[in-house]
This record gives sequence, C-alpha cells and structure tokens, in this order.
Amino acid sequence: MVQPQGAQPVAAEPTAAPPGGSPAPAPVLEVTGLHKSFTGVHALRDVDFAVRPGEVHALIGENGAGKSTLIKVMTGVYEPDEGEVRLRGEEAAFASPLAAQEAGISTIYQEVNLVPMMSVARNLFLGREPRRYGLIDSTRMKREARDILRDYGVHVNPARPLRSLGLGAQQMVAIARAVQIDARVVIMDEPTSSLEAREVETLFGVIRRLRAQGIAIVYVSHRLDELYQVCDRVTVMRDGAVVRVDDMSAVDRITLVSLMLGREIGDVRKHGATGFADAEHQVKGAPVVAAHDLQRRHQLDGVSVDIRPGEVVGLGGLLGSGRSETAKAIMGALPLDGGTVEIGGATTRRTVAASIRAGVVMLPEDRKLEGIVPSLSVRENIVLAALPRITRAGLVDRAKQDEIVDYFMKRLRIKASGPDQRVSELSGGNQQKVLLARCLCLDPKALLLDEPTRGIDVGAKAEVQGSSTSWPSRGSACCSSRRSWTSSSRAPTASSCSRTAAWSASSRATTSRRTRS
Amino acid sequence: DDNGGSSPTSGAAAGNSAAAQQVQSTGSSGTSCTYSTYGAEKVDLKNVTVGFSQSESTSNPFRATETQSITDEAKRLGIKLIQRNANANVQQQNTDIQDMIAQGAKVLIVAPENSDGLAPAFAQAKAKKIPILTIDRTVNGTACSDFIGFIGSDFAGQAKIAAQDMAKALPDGGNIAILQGTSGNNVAQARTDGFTKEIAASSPNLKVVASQTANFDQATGQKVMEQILQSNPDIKGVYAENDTMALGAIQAIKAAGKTPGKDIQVIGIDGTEDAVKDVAAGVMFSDVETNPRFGPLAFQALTDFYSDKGTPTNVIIADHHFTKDNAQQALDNGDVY
Amino acid sequence: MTDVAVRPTPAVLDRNRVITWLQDYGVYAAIVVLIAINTAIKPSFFSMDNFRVQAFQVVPVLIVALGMALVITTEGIDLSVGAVIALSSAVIPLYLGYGPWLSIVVALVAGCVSGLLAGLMVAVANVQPIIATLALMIGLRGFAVILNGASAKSVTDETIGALGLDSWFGIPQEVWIAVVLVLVVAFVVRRTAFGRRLTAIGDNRAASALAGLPVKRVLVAVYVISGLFAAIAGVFLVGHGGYADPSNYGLNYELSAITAVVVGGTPLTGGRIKVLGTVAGAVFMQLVAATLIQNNVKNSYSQMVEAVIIIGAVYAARGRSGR
Amino acid sequence: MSTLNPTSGPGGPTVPDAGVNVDVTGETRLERITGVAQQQGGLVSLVIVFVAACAFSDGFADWGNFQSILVGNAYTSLLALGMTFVILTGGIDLSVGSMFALGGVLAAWGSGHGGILVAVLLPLVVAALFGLLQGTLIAKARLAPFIVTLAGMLFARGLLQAISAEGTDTYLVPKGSPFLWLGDGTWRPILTAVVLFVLGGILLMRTRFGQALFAIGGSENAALLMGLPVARTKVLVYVLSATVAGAAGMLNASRLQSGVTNIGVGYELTAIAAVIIGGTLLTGGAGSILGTAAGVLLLAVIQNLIGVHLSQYGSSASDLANGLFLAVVVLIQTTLTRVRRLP
Ligand SMILES: Nc1ncnc2c1ncn2[C@@H]1O[C@H](COP(=O)(O)OP(=O)(O)OP(=O)(O)O)[C@@H](O)[C@H]1O
Ligand SMILES: Nc1ncnc2c1ncn2[C@@H]1O[C@H](COP(=O)(O)OP(=O)(O)OP(=O)(O)O)[C@@H](O)[C@H]1O
Ligand SMILES: O[C@@H]1[C@@H](O)[C@H](O)OC[C@H]1O
Ligand SMILES: [Mg+2]
Ligand SMILES: [Mg+2]
Repeated sequence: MVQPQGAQPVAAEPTAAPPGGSPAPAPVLEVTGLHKSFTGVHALRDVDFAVRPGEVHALIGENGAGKSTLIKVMTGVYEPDEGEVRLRGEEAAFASPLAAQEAGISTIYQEVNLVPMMSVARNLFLGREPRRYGLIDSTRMKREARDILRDYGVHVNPARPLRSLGLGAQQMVAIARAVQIDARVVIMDEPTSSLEAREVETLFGVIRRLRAQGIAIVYVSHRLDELYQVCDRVTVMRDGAVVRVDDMSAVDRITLVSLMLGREIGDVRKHGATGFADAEHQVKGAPVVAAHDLQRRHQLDGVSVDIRPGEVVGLGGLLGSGRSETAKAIMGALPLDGGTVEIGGATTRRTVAASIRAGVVMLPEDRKLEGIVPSLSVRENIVLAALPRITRAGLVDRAKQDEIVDYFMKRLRIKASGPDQRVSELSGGNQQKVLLARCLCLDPKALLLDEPTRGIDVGAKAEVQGSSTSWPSRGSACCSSRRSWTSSSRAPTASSCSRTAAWSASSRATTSRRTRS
Repeated sequence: DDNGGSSPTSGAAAGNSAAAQQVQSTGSSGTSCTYSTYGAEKVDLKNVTVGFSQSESTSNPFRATETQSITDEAKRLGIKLIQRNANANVQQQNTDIQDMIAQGAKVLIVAPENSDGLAPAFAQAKAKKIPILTIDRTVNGTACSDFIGFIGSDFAGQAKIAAQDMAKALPDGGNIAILQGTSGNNVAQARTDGFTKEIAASSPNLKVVASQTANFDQATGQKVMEQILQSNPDIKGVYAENDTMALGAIQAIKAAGKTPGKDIQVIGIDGTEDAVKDVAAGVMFSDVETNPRFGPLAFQALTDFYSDKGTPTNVIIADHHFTKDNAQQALDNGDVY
Repeated sequence: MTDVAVRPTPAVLDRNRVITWLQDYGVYAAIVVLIAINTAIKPSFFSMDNFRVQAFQVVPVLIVALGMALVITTEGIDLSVGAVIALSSAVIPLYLGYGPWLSIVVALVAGCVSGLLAGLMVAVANVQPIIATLALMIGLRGFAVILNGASAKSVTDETIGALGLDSWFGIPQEVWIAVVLVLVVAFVVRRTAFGRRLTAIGDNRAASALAGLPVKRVLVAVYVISGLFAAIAGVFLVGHGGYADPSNYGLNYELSAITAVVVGGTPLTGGRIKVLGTVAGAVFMQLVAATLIQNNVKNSYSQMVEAVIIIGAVYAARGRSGR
Repeated sequence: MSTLNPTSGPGGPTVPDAGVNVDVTGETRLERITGVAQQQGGLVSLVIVFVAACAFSDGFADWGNFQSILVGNAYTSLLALGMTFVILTGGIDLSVGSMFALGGVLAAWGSGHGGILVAVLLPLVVAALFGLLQGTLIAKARLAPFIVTLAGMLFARGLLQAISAEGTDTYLVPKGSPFLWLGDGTWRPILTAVVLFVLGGILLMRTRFGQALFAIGGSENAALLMGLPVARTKVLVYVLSATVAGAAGMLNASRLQSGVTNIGVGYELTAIAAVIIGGTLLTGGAGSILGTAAGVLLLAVIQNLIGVHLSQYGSSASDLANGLFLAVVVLIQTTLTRVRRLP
C-alpha cells in the first residue's frame, strides 16, 4: 500500500491565502445544484463542487460517474440543465470554452484535444502565437516551443506534425499548453493516463509550482496513489452525484474505493475491487507470436519479441521508444523495412485481417483516433472486428451478436444506456472497455494491448487484468505496453493494484531501441 | 479528318448547294468593309493562318455542322486553319482567341458565345491589327472597326415566322406554351421577344400560359413539358426555341396520351433532320431553319475584305422555312442537317 | 455497483424530442405539406397522372442518389454519376443491334467499370474522391460522346421504351424497379456485414483498418455500386426520352443526387446513412421543382425559392448541435 | 504572469533528461527537399508538365502564350484562392461561380449608375453580406456547407437573373469609365492576382486567423476546446470567400467591359480542383496557398495544351483528354503526397 503523501493543509501555503485571508479561502470556482442529463442518462444530479485558490483538488469516481461532464459544464462545453457556476463569487455561465479560457480557466480534457495535423509548435501556441509587426513570428515560436517542451522532457523538432508523436508526448504538449495560459484555475482530466512514471513526476513538479502560485487545480485520475502524492482535497462522485468532499489525508484508500464503488469498506477490503482470484498461468510451448529483427526507418531498429502461450510480456520503454510501433508492426498495420513476424509458427500475410484470422488482436493506444467508431452503437463497436465470425452469407447473425454483446457488457460492466447507445456518448473509460470487448470477443491466441487501462477505474482495471489473465490461462498469450501492470525496463512502477507482483513475475520485458539515439 | 463532331448527314448537307447559306439581306446601309478601312495589313489568305473560335460544344448538330462547314471550306481553299472550342464559357473564349493570336493566327472567324464579354480578346486583336469576322451571333461594338462584320440569321425574324405559323396552326386560338433557350443567351432572348411581340400584335386569341426555360436541351424540354401538361391540360400549341426542345416536347405530349400535330401543335427552330422529319410526318406543324453552313460565305467575306471590293458588314442569311408542303422534299434533297 | 445501467427515457415531450422527430421525419412532413399546398392550388395535382409524371422524373435521380448515399457514407463523393449516365446512354444504341437486353447489360457493365476506376483511384491510389470522380466526370462524358458520335440517337426499341414509359398495375415499371433497389439497399445497410463496414469506414477509417475491416474492398465496391446505379438511371432515361444523348444526359445529376441525400438526412461527413430519407429527399426536391414549374414561376425566382426551400428543409432536419 | 516552465524557479523539480533523443532537426538536405516535394505535389507536377510542354509542344514556350495563360486565368484563379481558405476549414463553397457572375453584373451596373466607387464597392458589399449569411447558416445553425452553398449558388444565380431580366439585360461599362482602368491590359490583372495570392499566403501562414483555419479543419472539436473562436472564424471564412469571388467578378467585369450574366457556371468545380491538386485536403486541416497557385497554373497549362493540340478534334476529344490529364496529374500528385496518409 502506498502511503499518502504531499497532502498538506491548504492554509499552510502562504501564497494561497488571499490578503487578509482565512484559513480556508473562498472558492475561486464553484458550482451549485448542477443538473445535466443527456437523452436517457442523468449524468449530473445536484452536484456541488468548489475549488479554492492554491489547492489541488482531486475529482474521482468510477467510469461514467460524471467527472468529465462536470468539467465540461464548468468550462462552457455543455450548458447545464439546472444550477449555476460561480467564478470568484460571481455568477458565470460560460457560453464557450473560449469564454471560460478568457475568464482564467484552463483545461486539459480527457481525450487529447490538439490538432494532429498541425505542428507541435503551432499546437502549443494556437491562439496565442507570438507576433511581430502584427504577424506571427514563427522563428520565435519554434524556438520557444523547443525550450518549453524540453522542460517537459519532450525533445522534438517543433515543426513536426503533432500526430507523429506518441500519445504520451502529445499529452505533455497539451499539459504544457494549458499551463502556458495565464489561468487562475487549471483543470486536468486524467492527464497521466498515458504518461510514463518520469513524465508523471515532471507533471507533479508543474502542479506543485502552480499551487505555490495560488492557482487552483482540479485533478482527475484513476490512479489513486497519485492522488495522495499531489492532492490536498478530494471530491468523490458516484452515479452523477457527489458522495464525499474531504481533505485528501482524511480519506484512506480503501474508503476511497468503497465510496467510488458504493460498497461497504469491509467488502472491498475482503475481496479487493473485484472478486478475482490471482490467476496462475504457466508458460509453455512454442511462441504464439515471434517477431524478429523488426526494422522501420526512424522508428524501429531491430526489435525482436516472442510471446509464448500463457505468458504476459511487457514492452518497456520511455515515451516514443517505439512500443506502439512494435505492436502495430506485429499486427500488420505498419509497413516494415525489414524483419519477420510469425504467428503460430507461420508467416501470415501482413494485413490486419490476416493477423486477426491467425488469432492476434490489438487494442490500439489512441482510442479516439484509432479505436472507437464514434457514431456506431456500443453493440456495433464491440462486434466490429468479429463480423466475419458472426456473418453467414453476408448477413449478420443477430442472435450471436447479441449474445456476445450481452456477455461482454456484463462481464466488463460497461455502463451505457444500452447496447444501442452511440459509443461516443460513453465516458472515456467505458469506451475503453468497449474496445477491450472488441478484442476479447475474437477469442484471441495473442492479445496486443497498447495502454489497455488508459482511463479506466479501479474496479474495471481489475476486470481488465482479470480478463487478460484469464486468457493466458486458457492458453493465450498477452503482450502489453502499459506501465502500471507490466514493468518497464527502466522505470518499474508500482501498480495501483495488489496483483502487480504476480504480474511482473510472469512478465518478461523486452527492450526496443530507437534509432538516432 | 473526321472529328467525331459531325453527324453523318452534315457532311453531305454541307456540300449540298441547295442547303448552302443564301444571303437574304446585307444590311440597309450597304456599307462595305475592306482591309484598308479596317486598318489591317493586306495578307494573302493562302499564306496565313486563320483561326476559328467555336463557342459551344459540337454535340449540338448546329455547332457540329458549323465547324465542319468552316473546316471544309478552308481545306477546299487550301487555307491553314487552327481552331478552338470554348464549350459555352465566355472566359474560355477570350483565352482561346488570345491563344490563337499567340499561335500566329492573322485572321479570325469567331462564333461568339454571347454579345458581351469578349472585349479583351477583341481589343487585343484590334491592337495587333488582326481582323475578326463574327458569325451566327452578334457582338457589341462597331463593324469595320472592332470587327469586320456579321453573318448570321435574323433570330427575331425566325421567331416572328414561328408566331405566324402558330396563328395558322391554331386558327381558333387557345393556350400555348413557350420552351425557352438558355437564360441569358441573346439568341433565346431574341426568339422569345420576336415571338411574343408578334403574337401580341396579330393573334390576340393565342394566350401564352406557360413560358419556361429548357436550356436548349431535349431531356429538359421533355421534363418541363411534362410538368406544363399537368398544370395546363388544355394547352393547344408549343413553341420551342430550338428543335431539340421541340423533340422533347413531342415525347412528353405522347407520354401524356395526346397526339402531337393533332391535339397539340409544335413549332420549332433550327431545321435539324429529326425535326424536319417530324414536320413531314405531320407530328410537328413547322420548323424554321437556322442555317449553320457558314464556311463558304465566311471565306468569301474574308476574300472580299482583302480585295478592293470589300465585304458587307451585316449579312443576314435567308433561312429555310419547313412546312408540311416542302419538308419531305427538303429531306429527299438532303438539305437538312 | 451498477451493472449495465439502463435508465428509462423520461417520457416528456421536450424540445429535444421535437428536434429528434423533425430530424427523423421532417422531410416526410415537408412532402405532405407540399402535396397539400399543390392540391389546394390545383386539385388535379393529386392524381394518378401527375403521380406518374413525377415518378418518371424522380426515379433516375433517386436511383443515382441511392448509390451516392452509399458513397457518402464512406466519407466519399461521386461526381462522375452524370457522366456514367451519359456513358450508359451512349452504349445502348451501339449494342441495340444485339437485342435490348444485351445492350442493357453492356450499359450496366460500363457503369460498373467506371465505378471500378473511381474505386481504385480512391481506395488504392488514395486520390481524394472529389477529384478522382471529377476527372472521371469530365473524361467519361467526352468518351461517351465520342462513342456515340456527336448528335443524339433515337432509340425506338420497345423493351427499353417500356422501361421508361410503361406501367405495371398502373405504376411505372421504373418505380417497381426502384422500390426493389431501395429495399435491397436498405436491407444491405441494416442487416449485412457490408453495411456495417460501410458505416464504420466512413466514421473512422483508421479504427476500421485496425479492426481488420477490408477497407479497400468495401470502398471499391461502393463506387462500383454507384456506377451501376447511375448506369441503370441512364437506361431509364434512354427509355423515357426515346433517344440517347450523351452530351446532355445526366448533366447536374451529381448535384441533384447529393442534394437528395443530404436533404434526406445523411451527413456528408460520412458514417451514417438514411436510405428511406434519401428516397424522401429525392421526392421532396422533385415536388419542389414540379410546384415551381407548374405554377410558371420565372426561372430567376424559381432558383431563389428553391434555394430557400432547401435551406429550410435541411434546417428543420439538422442534427443536434454540438453544444 | 503564470507562464511557467517546470524547471524554472525554486521549488521546480529537477527534470531528469528524459533520455529520449528524437531530435530530428538534423535532416539531410535531400530529406528536406523530398519533404517539400511531398508537401507540394501540385507544384512538382506543375514543373513536370511545364518542362514536358516546353520540350514537346511547339509554340508553348512562347512569351505571348505564357501571357495569355496568365491573364486568362488571373481573375478566375481568385476563386481558388478564396476556396483554399474554405476548404482548409473542412468546408466547401459552391456559390463562388454564381458570386463571380453576380459581382460582375453589379459592378457593371454600378459603373453606369454611380461611377467607379459604386462599381467597386457594391459587389464587394453584396458579396460580403451574402457570405455572412452563408457563414452564419453554416457556423451558427450548423448546416452542411455543401448544401448551404449549393443553395447559395442557386440563389445568387436567381438573383442575378432577376435583376437582369432573366439574364438578358447585359449592363455595359460606359466607355471611358475610370472603372475600366482596373482590369485593363495584360499585367494589371496578373499583378492583381499575384498580390492577392501573396496577401492570402500571409493571411494564412502569418496570422492567428489563418492558424485558426488549420485548427478548425484539423479538428473542429479540439479547436473549440482550445478556446479558438470557431464560429466567428468560420463565418469569416465564408465572408472572405464570397467577397473574393465578388471582387474577382468585379475585376473581370472591368476587363470584359460588361456584366456578362451567364458567366461562371461550373467555375466552382475548377476552383475546387485547383485547390485539391495544390495539395489541400478536402477534409481540411492541411494545404497551402502556394499549392493552390500551382494547381491553378497546372490546370491552365493543361487547358492550353489541349486547346493547341486537340481542339480541332472537337469538344468531346478535349473533354476526354482533360479528364485523362486530370486523372494522371492527381495520381502523380497523390503519389508524391503520400506523407499525408495517416500512419
Ligand atoms: N454526449 C453525451 N450523450 C449522452 N450521454 C453522455 C454524453 N456524455 C456523457 N454521457 C454519459 O454521462 C455519464 C457520465 O460521463 P462522464 O464522461 O462524465 O464520466 P466520467 O466520470 O468522466 O468517466 P470516465 O472516468 O470513464 O472518464 C456516462 O454515463 C455517459 O454515458
Ligand atoms: N518525448 C518524445 N520526444 C520526441 N519524440 C517523441 C516523444 N514521444 C514520442 N515521440 C515520437 O512519437 C512516435 C511514436 O512513438 P510510439 O507511439 O511508438 O511510442 P511508444 O513507445 O508507444 O510511447 P508512448 O505511446 O508512450 O508515447 C515516435 O516515432 C517518436 O518519434
Ligand atoms: O438554335 C441554335 C441553338 O441551338 C444554338 O445553341 O445556338 C445557335 C442557335 O441558332
Ligand atoms: Mg471522463
Ligand atoms: Mg505508445
């Protein structure tokens, strides 16, 4: 168990107190009686929430609890059905994110919301470009971008298009951008979900500095240990309502989890977040997937990975070290300059469809760009890759489809108004679960998971791990590139879950190198 | 040398002397224009390049025959001809003309897309002392200064004949419909004005109840006519400003279960083969020709222009008028295109 | 802990519901309104004769729009449909000597080949659909006219004529065929894997590719279908007009078809398709044109009124706003 | 001032060197050149076609011919200029052809009824208002640009016909009107176009407005969440496009000395083609003014070649060649621009 740390009383920060202030300064941003419903879903019910200057305020809750919705209502993305938003005591109904930004609220939304096709520098400065004689000074912009990003551990030519960066690096750009804005309140919706331990440290440094300047920070994360490191206070949400507001140090982990899940503390303590037993799996037999000497200019330089039945292989490495590329290359989704991939001992055609037929499936890292098909329903998203299996003479076998969808929605506890809901309307974590279901329903021999627990809550994380462990035990192999439940070669991290040890025991790290290093 | 741009009959008709354009009038003033009054250098047509600018797609038999006639006549006279087609785009026609000048054309024959909009090309030609002969549609400007002169039909006159025919076809009067050519096209305009004026003046018992554009196109003509027949089931006559629209109207009338030539009288303009056949068969009441065989008259005019004799600046050609009495004969003689 | 949370929809008729209703049924309502207005002006508008006239005019557009809807669903667009109509009309008289059916088959094959070209350019060569099909649109028409020879050719064949003019049980043959096509397309879209893939690809191509969908194959197929449907429309037009005129047939059909698709509620951004909406969109636009011409509105005003009506219809049926 | 860097100032964490050395600034010259070629497939195609034409087409490499190509496309190229901005946002403007015609008619009318000021300003104002209406419907009422501007195309054409007796009254610019000066000669139109393209390039690359266009086209949602004035920018872009089209029509009226009513039909497609051949993505977010200029010239050169070599074979042969040429050019351009494909 990780010890709570960094949770200091707000009053201890002298900078945070307003002139002539009291121990608990007046909230800078406050909402009261907020209601918001979408067709079929009551996302926020009578929510009160307040954040004070100079505090880091954790906002937590299981997937679909309403955290992102609350943030979007506060920042003018959604209009509340009822209730009011107050900024420094004055009513403020922001008509748009622009208005919120102008009022001093800077937000990092859950999905990276930058422009993939534009350059890194332009993304960083969009709307606030340095100008000379009224025209954008792009030399200066690039120079400053390079300097700023270097401080965030991103060493990159700022003229490169953003989308050529890995998701983690993109996230760092988004953070840098949000912090550059002259804000009184900085809201971060799961900023660390795709960050490496080292970047998380960098981020915490930023957060502490902001706090020292008296800036209020709203911090959403499913990684409970992080909360104890930086947060001062916490608001817990469940099913669209606030269930507890307290000092961070006053609530211990188990309580937190039980509040989020709405279960008795004793229950949680006894069973953990879910009822999974540690899976015992044996590594046996010839590799299901054998990738040898994968080469791709600028990205992969002789990567070799073997995945045997029953084995969980972790791909370790830092941001942009090429883990995602390796997974994609194995999948046949990325053309290679050299190297071989064997699946089940045979080389397949290098297409995604062929890999899937051979029993290898992948959960992509970037769920927004490469994962969900936004306007299709949950049902259609789940069975998307399984269509060939549930189709007869071109017709979709509905009974089979419903059976699969039903099973996985229950199994992964996907929170939706029903299988017909558009997947884009689900909360981030639930979208991730849908994608996981898409992979699992293919009954794969090898599962390539690229950051599979991105943004999913404690309960679900255990589910995911449970599902994945149950696959190896059925003779499947599993390869993942996520840090918190497989060890990264250079930066092993403690997982939020007690099963990590078992995990790393059966995991084997493979290093991948980058060219040009 | 077949360009795929002419119907099989047009070649025959172009060479047929009875079908050739005949001059009806050469303008009241009788002014004539020579290279010296125009201010152009004297050239021998046989030694220079002549440029021909066609305005519209050769898919229209009128255009195909016109182009063919010019091409044939140039070949017959041994004159080097270059040509362009602007596909109904004025902007393009300006470019075409300027391109041909750049390519070395010393004399130009232009079938203008419209009266206006060719100013830059004409100005450039004038600056370079390159004379232009306009055919089939007029352009604004001064003859023998901005251009040599004009050869073509009297569009309003054609329409007047059509109106008189309509009066003959419907002696008891009745409701009639007009299928107009493309909006904004000056030929269409002249054919509308000429017709309505004549009806207003001499046939008060004819009433125009529907007047819609059908873009000089057959399928559109058919569609529009189908609609008109729904809203005006009592229509007695249709005046189509060209033959293709007339053919479309006939198809629509038949589909509505009526008999063209009996229940509804159709009159068209252009004198294309299909339409004249219909006149002969009594399906159409009459058809006024627009003779597209400009080659001989145009090159004659240019030859005269470079002689001391000079060429008249406004040549109106005598268009045939096909009725039940002469249609079959014209067809037999191969006079139609 | 909540399992799959199925919350009942509140049964209040709020603004959202009205908007949703309009979105789904707005076009149909607009059709009813137009018919009512016209019948009030002239009762004979509500007659079998008039119905047939409108049907003959709308069917070719509708069939083209069906194919277009499929293409648009994949986030594409097919500007070549008008030229394919020209091509199929050019082919008919060429092969009529071998009998009407053979000539029809050749015309349809020509449509498929053209669609194949478009599909390959889009799917394999990765050319942007609008420009790939623009090239086809220009080139094919030229080719069709060259095939045909300049002037229109009359087609007096009975079978083809019947397709374009005759009725079965008082309803034009064209309409029967169109109904079958609509049903087939609706079925394919709703029930088959192909339909599912189509929408997925249009909605998120990268995700579809990573889920192993046969992206290229689906794209090619969609353009082939669009070409085929346009060719069918070409055959009907030849039958109805009694002649083949590749230089003028199908002009602006791409715009009419796209308009029908969009007015029918299929977004141009892909990923969603409304088959019946497309039918309604085409019928609606046809009725607008009929209303204007039958009331002898001047061309200038017709265009302006049509513009306003299009905007009005799309406004009523517009998607929920992003906020 | 809260612009902060994590390492600056006391209390900041010491950021370890992330150890990721992906600094790819050290590109070789060759890589840089191929990079530019990839981004400017249209320009490269233009060079290829141009060189081939100079080598194999008699009379192509002639000063008079170049002038004719340039001047003939000077004003219509402006439609592509405006269209570039619109397409960059992921939109489209089908109304520019009609607007071009309407602008010309209004200018010609104005020159006869109020002098040069009216002639110049009337079309600009009407076009701007028209664009404002279209932009509002698109940005605020969230209607699809395609359908709004399709309606706009019909409406502007209808309006033009309504004020010109169904298109038959052509207003002439009075002889000797100072308005004629604007579009006179060969160089004035060409220079006007060049200046406007340069200004357009600056607007796009060196202003916040221009950057916002890329952002909106790249991801409208992200642009919104990043706090960009999305709606306002989108409205402005349609105002810009309409105004540029109206201005082009106005200048053209000065050159043609009249307000030709049936001009501009189908010009929107040529403009779109030029923009896309120039490398702008129809879905928005990537593109350049230089590319559009290359696209315009490429189409113009092709047109010129077809005119010289194929016109005598009839218009259908020209069409066929035109289509083939276009297909070949976009295939070349797309192959060069492979970099745009999503990984
Ligand atoms: N646009 C929408 N339309 C319909 N329902 C929505 C929409 N946005 C959110 N919801 C619903 O509102 C609820 C709350 O979602 P929200 O995104 O706020 O959850 P969250 O707490 O951020 O979850 P996560 O941890 O997974 O990100 C969910 O049930 C979700 O399905
Ligand atoms: N911090 C960084 N600095 C520079 N470039 C980076 C950085 N992070 C990622 N990139 C770029 O992103 C590209 C994608 O990398 P990839 O997605 O394979 O990385 P990864 O190992 O999966 O890491 P992650 O997904 O955590 O970012 C790499 O080619 C690299 O050039
Ligand atoms: O009738 C002819 C028309 O069809 C053509 O388009 O222009 C010239 C006219 O004489
Ligand atoms: Mg969330
Ligand atoms: Mg990665």
